[in-house]
Amino acid sequence: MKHTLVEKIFGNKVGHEVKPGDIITVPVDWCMVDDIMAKFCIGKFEEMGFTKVYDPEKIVLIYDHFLPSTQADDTVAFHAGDAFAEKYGIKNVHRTDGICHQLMTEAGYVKPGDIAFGTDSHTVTYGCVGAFSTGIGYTEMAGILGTGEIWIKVPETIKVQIEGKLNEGVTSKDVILRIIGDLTASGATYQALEFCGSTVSDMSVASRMTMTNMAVEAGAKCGICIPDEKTAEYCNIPYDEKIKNLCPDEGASYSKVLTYKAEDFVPVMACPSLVDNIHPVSELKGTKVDEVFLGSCTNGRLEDLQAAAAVLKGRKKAPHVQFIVTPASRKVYKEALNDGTLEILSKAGAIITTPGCGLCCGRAGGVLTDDEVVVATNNRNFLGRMGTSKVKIYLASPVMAAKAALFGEITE
Amino acid sequence: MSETFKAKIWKLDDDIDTDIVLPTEYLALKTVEDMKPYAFSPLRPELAAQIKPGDMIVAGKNFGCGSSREQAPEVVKALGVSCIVAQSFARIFFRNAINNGLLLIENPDLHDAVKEGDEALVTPGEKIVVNGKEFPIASLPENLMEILNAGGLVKAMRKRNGLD
Amino acid sequence: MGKIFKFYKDVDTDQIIASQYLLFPTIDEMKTHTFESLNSDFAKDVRPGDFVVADENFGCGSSREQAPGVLKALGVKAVIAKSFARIFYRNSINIGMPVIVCKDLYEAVKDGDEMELDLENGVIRANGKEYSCTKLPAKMQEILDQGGLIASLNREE
Amino acid sequence: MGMTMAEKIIALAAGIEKTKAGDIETVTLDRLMSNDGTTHLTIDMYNKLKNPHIADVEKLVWIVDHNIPSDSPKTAASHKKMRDFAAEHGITYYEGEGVCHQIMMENHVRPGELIFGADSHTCAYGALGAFGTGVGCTDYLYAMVTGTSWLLVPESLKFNLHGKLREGVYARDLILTIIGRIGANGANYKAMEFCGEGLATLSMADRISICNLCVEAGAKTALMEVDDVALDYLKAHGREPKAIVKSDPDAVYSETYDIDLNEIEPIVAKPHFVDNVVPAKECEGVKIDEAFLGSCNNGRIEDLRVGAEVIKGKKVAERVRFLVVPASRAVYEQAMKEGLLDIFLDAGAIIMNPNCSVCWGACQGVIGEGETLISTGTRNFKGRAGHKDSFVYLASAATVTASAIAGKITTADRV
Repeated sequence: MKHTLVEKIFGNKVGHEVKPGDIITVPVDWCMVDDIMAKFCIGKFEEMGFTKVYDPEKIVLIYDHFLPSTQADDTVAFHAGDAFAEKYGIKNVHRTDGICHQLMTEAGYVKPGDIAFGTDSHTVTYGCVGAFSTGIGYTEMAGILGTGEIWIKVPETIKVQIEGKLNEGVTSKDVILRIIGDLTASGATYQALEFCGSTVSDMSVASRMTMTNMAVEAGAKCGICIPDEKTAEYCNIPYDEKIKNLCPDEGASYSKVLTYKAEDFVPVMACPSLVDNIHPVSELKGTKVDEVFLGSCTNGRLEDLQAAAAVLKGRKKAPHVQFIVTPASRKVYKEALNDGTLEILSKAGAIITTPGCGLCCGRAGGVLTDDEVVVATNNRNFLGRMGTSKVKIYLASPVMAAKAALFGEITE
Repeated sequence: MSETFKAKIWKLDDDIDTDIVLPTEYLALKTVEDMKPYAFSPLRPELAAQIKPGDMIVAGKNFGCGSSREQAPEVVKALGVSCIVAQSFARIFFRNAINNGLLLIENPDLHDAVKEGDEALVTPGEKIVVNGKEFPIASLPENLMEILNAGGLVKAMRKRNGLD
Repeated sequence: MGKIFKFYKDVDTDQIIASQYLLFPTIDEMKTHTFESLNSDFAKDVRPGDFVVADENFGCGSSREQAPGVLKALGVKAVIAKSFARIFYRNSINIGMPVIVCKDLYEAVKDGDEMELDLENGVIRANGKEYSCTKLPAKMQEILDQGGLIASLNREE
Repeated sequence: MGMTMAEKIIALAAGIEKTKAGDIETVTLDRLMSNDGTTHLTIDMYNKLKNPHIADVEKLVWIVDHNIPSDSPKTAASHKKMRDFAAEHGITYYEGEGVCHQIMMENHVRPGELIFGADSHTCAYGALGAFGTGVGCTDYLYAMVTGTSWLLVPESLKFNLHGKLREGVYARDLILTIIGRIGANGANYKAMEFCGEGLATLSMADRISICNLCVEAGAKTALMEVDDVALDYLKAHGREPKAIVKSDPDAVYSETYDIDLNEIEPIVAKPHFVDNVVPAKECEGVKIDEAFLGSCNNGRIEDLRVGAEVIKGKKVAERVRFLVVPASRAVYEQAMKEGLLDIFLDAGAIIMNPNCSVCWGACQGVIGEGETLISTGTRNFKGRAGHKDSFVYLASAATVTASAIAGKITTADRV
């Protein structure tokens, strides 16, 4: 039988062939617990009656939503996490290093072929290195922490094939937004999105992360890219037979195949207040903007900051527009500092904040009020996500975000 | 799980995301009880106070899309909602609901056939009757029924650990 | 007659109204948090016409006018202290809330006692005794008499 | 009878030859600074006036620095009100550029000016020989509309500084020592004037730090004689003085203090008052959860250099959050250029955008129940940094950084 990449990963782990619809129990390579869910997860773990975690080395605690803390109760999460880590011997704790989804691959945890779960829906991101990863609730996470396994229904796979070279100014963000628009916000529910084709091969791992990160916005269980030499280099592992075998079989069966030509993509934005409400930027130009947010696990990486800096070099943001830049991790911050990117952004008038979830989770980093308009590079524009329900959120690529900051309105 | 119950319908549309079910700013509140008043607040601020124990929610497609916050199904359950019937559910919400013992039912037709305030007779795994019309419903896979029957995942795990 | 809410010395503006409430749109939205860290029931218990009595240096710290603002909004008739920090003092007069320096009252009363303020004669009556207050400088009395600084602005125009 | 600096500046602003402590004068303000702490209320009051107008819009400087970037829709609404009003009336406006007093020092304050700021730490401007004082929003509005206000001419306290601070001792240790000596209301209504040959040994950063904190002794303003150090700073920032005033030899002071800088040692102000000071070594070993290097008091490039020097090649203690917050964009970019940000990042510090941060106790780095913060900020009042049952210790940049490394309060010579 021929298999898609996800079916292969599951098959490898359970030691027998699997097919979509099978309900299987899989061993878990990585558990990611973030600060916002830590307290609840730990509570459930103890309620379940476990006395130890299945493997402390495979558990990673990351504090990112509450950093910087904005309310007096926020730091309770840190203390709860610290106490749990100490009690059960968990060494992998990132207290101030950046956003969880950035760190899970950047800090060397998740590798091609792994199975990872996290207490956050954007856990799907790690598909960028050819791993299966998905978000779950804290109760289920508590179960995994105790048992090391979870049941899962093997998903059907939608194949997204993109061939050719993207036009200047078009990024992987424009690609994934368009795909979500075509699939709709529920079009891939329960299914895996497999991204392939020469366009995806040409992308950096960072660009692929933007795509897999947003797979969940089409409802997908996971998004996945085929690991290659770039992946091996990013993960700091040899490009060997094991990785080469992590690819879908020729003739594997898909529930759907979407085929795109790279040159057909244009800059787009997801308009208020649904992620699948996609329009070309050309239709939106002239829309006045109050704030621009460059950051998040979707688009807070070095190449994203560099793309914005290329637009803004030697220029200033429009007056009375707030331009907020939140690097995804300490490493990204440092790299952008050392290659001059942050200096360009600062001189352009950016407010450069500490790495963390920032505005994307709506608790800090530039929350807005009624009738304000924000162009943001993150992954969700839901009603009320960044302030009141009358805030208008447009999701865009770093390039388009930088242009909006420069001109104070959406600009092609 | 197969006893028939009566429930008043609150009607919502497609793509009810988890930021609507419970906005991020309330996630850090100490208990689910504290969160209850803010359920559905971005969309219908008055709804949480109107829902009475035993009522049901009927929605369109993709209910619960968005984040993995388990507070979403928890807060709905805490409001006393007996079940949610939707054309489809987002997957994380679906798992979280089952893990917390909240009954979810998929049905393609009910949403367009009822209006808010209607009363429904629900027989889990069998049918829903509203305004004299019958809507057949499927039962859940066996492994999920096990969790539901145990009263949620925590109870199932306690059992496994020899505690209950 | 009004009830006395008694506080100690060096009550700073952060205790009167904490930073996290200052950017709320209106004083009315802030006032329920008055004295939250010292007496979380204060805003609930205080009635229009009641008094705040304190020791030395009341209102030290920041220039936040929200501090006298929330007290006035809750109906506090006057603050009586042994001394005031200057910005708080000035802000109170500016919004038309009497701030009275009285050296002897603090030791003589306890929390919950009743008192009466005779502003005209500079006298406080409590527990059957009279206490004299320091007179306001003429300039400040004038501002207070016309109902605060802004009232004077509107009249001048 | 001669006049003090404070008296001279007020006389100048009142357009009169002479005045003396205790008189009430009507003055014309040179500059009016307001920040997001109260400006939304000022605007509401302005809009309710019968005949709203601004006397001289050139004198207004509005700065969003407290809750930036915004942390809630309510904050955002207050900011929007301020932003829209500033744009409509052409008011000089800064948003996210740094702490208001640092912005004022870098861009606006001139010797001899009389400045109202709707923030208590406006007294910092005395470092450039300007009379800065904090006011509420009603006073601010009155001055904004009429261009004038009334002032009770303050008595002055004189601080004669002698000698030089020892290695490892900072201006902040000095001013905390002075506040400890005279008490939290020791200078209430008064001006604190600093002079003596010891002043010449202090940098502008030192001087701003000293003047800035004088309000914690209740002072109406702080003033320092303008010398070459001040004039060089002014020139480097492209400005000329309004007037350089010196106290007359026979000026009257209500009190004179002689301070030997050589005797100052590292100081910590313990919870919950700024005047609750002890030698830093007496707090040795107090466990901390957070450390803060920043604020209008200690967020300048000189302070970041001190911190970087202490932490270079070392690490922040595992469970400590060490917030490094430059006081302005200029400071941030300078720290970037000098490689200081790199040092802090490597050490595990959290670098934040220039703003008031946890010194103001909302928006960033808020601490929880039972937590302890050691801070270079201005205040350690109960609940100032977050939960009402939390603890704030104030200390110098060196002591704060050393404590961040140790995870408990300690001095720089011990890490």
